[in-house]
Amino acid sequence: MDAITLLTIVVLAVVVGFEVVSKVTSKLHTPLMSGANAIHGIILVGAIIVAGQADDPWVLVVALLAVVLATANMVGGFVVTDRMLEMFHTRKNASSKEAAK
Amino acid sequence: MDAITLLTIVVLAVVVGFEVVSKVTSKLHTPLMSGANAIHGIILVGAIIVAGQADDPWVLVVALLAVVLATANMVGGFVVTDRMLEMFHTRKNASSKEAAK
Amino acid sequence: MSILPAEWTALLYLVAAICFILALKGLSSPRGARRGNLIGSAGAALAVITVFLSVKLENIPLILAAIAVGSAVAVPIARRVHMTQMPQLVGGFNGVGGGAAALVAVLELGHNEDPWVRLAIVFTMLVGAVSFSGSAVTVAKLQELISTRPLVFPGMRWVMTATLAASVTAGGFVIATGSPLWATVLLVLSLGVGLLLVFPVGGADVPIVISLLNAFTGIAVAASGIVLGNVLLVVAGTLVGASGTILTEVMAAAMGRGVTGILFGAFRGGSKAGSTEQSTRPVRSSSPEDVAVLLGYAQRVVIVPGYGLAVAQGQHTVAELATALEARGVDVAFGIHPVAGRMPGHMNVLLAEANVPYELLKELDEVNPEFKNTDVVLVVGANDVVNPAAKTAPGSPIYGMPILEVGQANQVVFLKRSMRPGFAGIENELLYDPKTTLLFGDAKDSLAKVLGAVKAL
Amino acid sequence: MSILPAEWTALLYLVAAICFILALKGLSSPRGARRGNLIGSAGAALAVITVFLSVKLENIPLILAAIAVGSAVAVPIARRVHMTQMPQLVGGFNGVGGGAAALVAVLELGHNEDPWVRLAIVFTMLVGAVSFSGSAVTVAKLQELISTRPLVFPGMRWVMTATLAASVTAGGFVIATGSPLWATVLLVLSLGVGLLLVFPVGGADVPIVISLLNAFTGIAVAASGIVLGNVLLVVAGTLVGASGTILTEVMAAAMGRGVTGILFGAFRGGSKAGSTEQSTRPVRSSSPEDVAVLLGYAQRVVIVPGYGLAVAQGQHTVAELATALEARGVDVAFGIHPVAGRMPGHMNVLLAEANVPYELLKELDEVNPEFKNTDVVLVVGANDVVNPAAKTAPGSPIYGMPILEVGQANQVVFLKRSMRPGFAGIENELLYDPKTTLLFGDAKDSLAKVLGAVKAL
Ligand SMILES: NC(=O)c1ccc[n+]([C@@H]2O[C@H](COP(=O)([O-])OP(=O)(O)OC[C@H]3O[C@@H](n4cnc5c(N)ncnc54)[C@H](OP(=O)(O)O)[C@@H]3O)[C@@H](O)[C@H]2O)c1
Ligand SMILES: NC(=O)c1ccc[n+]([C@@H]2O[C@H](COP(=O)([O-])OP(=O)(O)OC[C@H]3O[C@@H](n4cnc5c(N)ncnc54)[C@H](OP(=O)(O)O)[C@@H]3O)[C@@H](O)[C@H]2O)c1
Repeated sequence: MDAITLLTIVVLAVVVGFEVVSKVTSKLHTPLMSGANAIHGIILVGAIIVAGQADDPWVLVVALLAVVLATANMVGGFVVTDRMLEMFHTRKNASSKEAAK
Repeated sequence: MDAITLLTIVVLAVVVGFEVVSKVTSKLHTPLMSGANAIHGIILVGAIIVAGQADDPWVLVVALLAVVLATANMVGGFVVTDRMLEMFHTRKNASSKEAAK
Repeated sequence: MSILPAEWTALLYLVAAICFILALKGLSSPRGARRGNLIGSAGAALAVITVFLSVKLENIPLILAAIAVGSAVAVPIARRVHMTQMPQLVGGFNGVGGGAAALVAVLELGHNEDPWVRLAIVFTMLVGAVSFSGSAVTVAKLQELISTRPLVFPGMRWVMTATLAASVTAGGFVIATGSPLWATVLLVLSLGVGLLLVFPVGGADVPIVISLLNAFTGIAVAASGIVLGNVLLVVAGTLVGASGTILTEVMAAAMGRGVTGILFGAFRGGSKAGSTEQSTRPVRSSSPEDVAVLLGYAQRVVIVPGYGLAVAQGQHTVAELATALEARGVDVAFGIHPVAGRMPGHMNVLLAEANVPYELLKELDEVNPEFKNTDVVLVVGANDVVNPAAKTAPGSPIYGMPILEVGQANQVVFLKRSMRPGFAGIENELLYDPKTTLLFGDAKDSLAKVLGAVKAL
Repeated sequence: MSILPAEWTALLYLVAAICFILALKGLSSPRGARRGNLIGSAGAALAVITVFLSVKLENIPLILAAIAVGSAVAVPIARRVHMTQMPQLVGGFNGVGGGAAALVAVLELGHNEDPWVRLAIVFTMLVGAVSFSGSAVTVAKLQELISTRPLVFPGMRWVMTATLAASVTAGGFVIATGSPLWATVLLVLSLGVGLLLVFPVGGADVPIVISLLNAFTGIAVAASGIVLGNVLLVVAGTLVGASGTILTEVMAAAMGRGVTGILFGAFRGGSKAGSTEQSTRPVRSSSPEDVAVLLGYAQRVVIVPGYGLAVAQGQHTVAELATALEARGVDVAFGIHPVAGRMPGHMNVLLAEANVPYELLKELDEVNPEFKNTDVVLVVGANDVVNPAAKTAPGSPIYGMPILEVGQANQVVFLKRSMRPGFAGIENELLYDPKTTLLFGDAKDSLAKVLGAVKAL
């Protein structure tokens, strides 16, 4: 794919990124931050490709390390974000639990 | 450029289009409508290409017609939008003018 | 003329595309609106220059001439047209754009064998032509060259379906054969579809349809961009298509209706749009002088302008009245409903043109809480947008549409010509309310009379 | 394992990209947040499956093992970590992501001669490594493995500049020669840049830096996408880069500071962050019992939690106190400042974890108008976010930061350990205000004592 097309995609993605989060309430800053953080764990795809095409053992080792790190970023990020939002989610009935204590 | 890349660009552009106007005040509906209207006058670019590569006279005539129409859409659209917004713009001092009458 | 290298061309087109994004962004914020529009036109200019520098073109003089002609036609119209005719104008410009897209697609047919590209061509022709003929009808309706009432004939929906099916078939043949003959057939049929689509739409709904056709043209342009392999057209077209769709939704919502309801309501006979059955129930009507007294000695007056004011072109007179009242120390404001006037947001443009200061224009949410402490509400050529039925009568066509709750004020004065209902064709109980007085006559005349009387106080 | 045709691969990646867009969109609206996150993870899963189906891969068992290891490490941490440690967790996950991007880039060096691609590789290595080491420092600071105070040494800015220059030079050599040796040098230098960048940042600013590094990693991933010619990586990375940047801006604004000020403030010696000079001016301090009486017999109480509550991990105790007061018929609400706590929006998460019902959490704009008719404001481990200097003292570092105007209430009670200032290191006049009483001690203990006393009333 030629450079300008890539650039076009980048520009559009930038605008999307800006617009989508520009009106987020401060209440959600923490989950949004960790959710976005999880998304860039997608570098895992790159790591897998490199590891899958590694010829010499050293390259393979480094590549596998990259896979481990990327997975941690991606999986961990999504899990913890969900955990946070789950709490947000169940606030109402939770309050009664609390009261029941 | 391959189909999927085009599709990617389209998808991103759709999101941009949605997001950008999703929070516009009703006060601006009319100018926004005519401004967007002016933008699709960019078909003029297509019309020019076709006209510039026309070989037989009939094609040329039709193509030139397209050029005329597209120009009207684009130029007219931008001009009238600007005229509207100019009025919006000068409201405050305009009110004094009015009062002066 | 030297040819730009491909990268440069692509880059310049990208810049133009960015300009368009910034234009849309600017246009949706009050402050950036005008600059946004200028950025957009700069982008367009850049794109046109780029095409001249980047493609080997014949007939350049003729092309330049055509551009000159186009501008020579459009600019004076754009400069002179009355603000009340804005919907027609937007509709017209939109139509020619759609037409241009359709023509470009036809001419590209010769150069393309690939069936997918031909599909895009057919799509562009269909949508572009629909947008063209459809917009033509909207203009005719708004200029009242034809009746603004929904035009329906028995079995219309079947004719519609048949035409649509036929054009799709024709499109199939075009893809298969690529013959100009079939292309012409397709064009004609598509034009028919456009007509049948817009004929059944009632007058006040037309602006929504214009906005929809606006989105259509955008999509057609995007498709033609795919045909020409031109990313700029794709991006710009898609932008307009998407934003146009959203805008249409928003407008329809502001009227408490769905887009499909607007398009096919008349088929279903659902919308009684344009009904004019007069009511004969007794009402309290009064003279310009009485109204002048009411207004002149009030503390706080809210003026609610509507469709009728636009029809009567009374915006300047109402502005004068407001100034006269303010000169008397009356606290005056305008309550603007999103769909008051002939198109959404139209009333703001009209009053802006009449030099009504920005601060006096209050949106629905701003003004509704204030009616409680308002002495007199002057409803000028508005009806549905103040009709309590929207809140109280679940059955009524406008139920759910947010309204200006003028009923909460001490006194309400309606300026209208008759007891005919508004666009929605339903009774307005408020007219029979004891606190309501009516002043019959054309809005502009009545306003002039009232103005005179106020000055005479 | 069969290979997907290229179009299908591209299409599936596009779907994944759309999932990410929807995820971001969902995450920025309270209702859609959780669904958004799930959509995002679905997109990620789809992408991973796609890569296995589309590329001819060796060592698949090893890769799967590596993925298993990564998950086995990350998931338990993600599940167990205290909500108060959220900032370090996000920082950590962000760092490893940046590291992965850098490693991928290094390994791609072998396969690419094109200087432009190599430029992208160098960029990815630099930014990824900076994000890695920088995040490591943030974690260390937040876990207080190292001092949270800004670490600066004379001439630091010069060392910084030199290192940056050196790494750029090394990058140049990598592009020219493509030698692994230079690549290693570049990596080491970049790691150094990351350290030098974050060492001088003061404790409470660290979350902003994490958000910034988050954007960095996004950009690095986008660049690696260009290297691998993988559109999904480009789109996803750019999305995160852009949104991360905006988010950083928003957060910094909520603190009334600029991002550059946060990064280089310590260099300039501008921010007195972490200053602990105790004041000796007289204040009115009181006992848990007195506070309990104040609260227990009040009509309306607003609790303003801050950084200190997070440090003391008193969120559960404060929630209990709120319930106890409500049980006594007191009308209780929480006033949450956007940057109260250890990271923006953090306090909402903490109180949500402590089962404080959503309705009780009020944002700045909601709660500020209500202080007038509030009897007692209980300020728990907050200081700067209620410091009137932000409005009154143009000189002060927090001037311009929006604050909770607790001064308008009848009574203000501060729970803090000493007369030490808050993060911004400035006096808080409110502490000396006649309507203010202080209860010294660790927030959690004080709260427990007060809770006991309230129950005893
Ligand atoms: N603005 C938009 O974009 C848009 C788009 C689609 C639909 N609509 C619909 O249009 C309606 C707009 O509401 P509206 O209250 O502004 O208008 P309306 O409900 O249509 O009422 C207009 C009123 O003005 C009176 N009128 C008409 N011409 C007049 C003249 N020359 N002088 C004095 N009075 C005149 C009419 O009564 P007489 O005939 O007795 O004089 C009628 O009562 C809503 O139903 C809305 O849903 C608006
Ligand atoms: N949240 C964010 O994202 C973020 C990011 C960057 C910067 N900041 C900055 O951090 C500050 C946050 O404001 P804030 O008012 O929440 O916090 P603050 O102004 O830093 O004040 C914290 C207060 O809590 C007290 N405290 C600390 N530990 C305590 C404990 N264990 N028990 C009881 N009290 C304790 C401290 O006084 P003693 O030491 O006397 O106890 C101090 O007065 C603002 O300046 C903000 O700009 C926040």
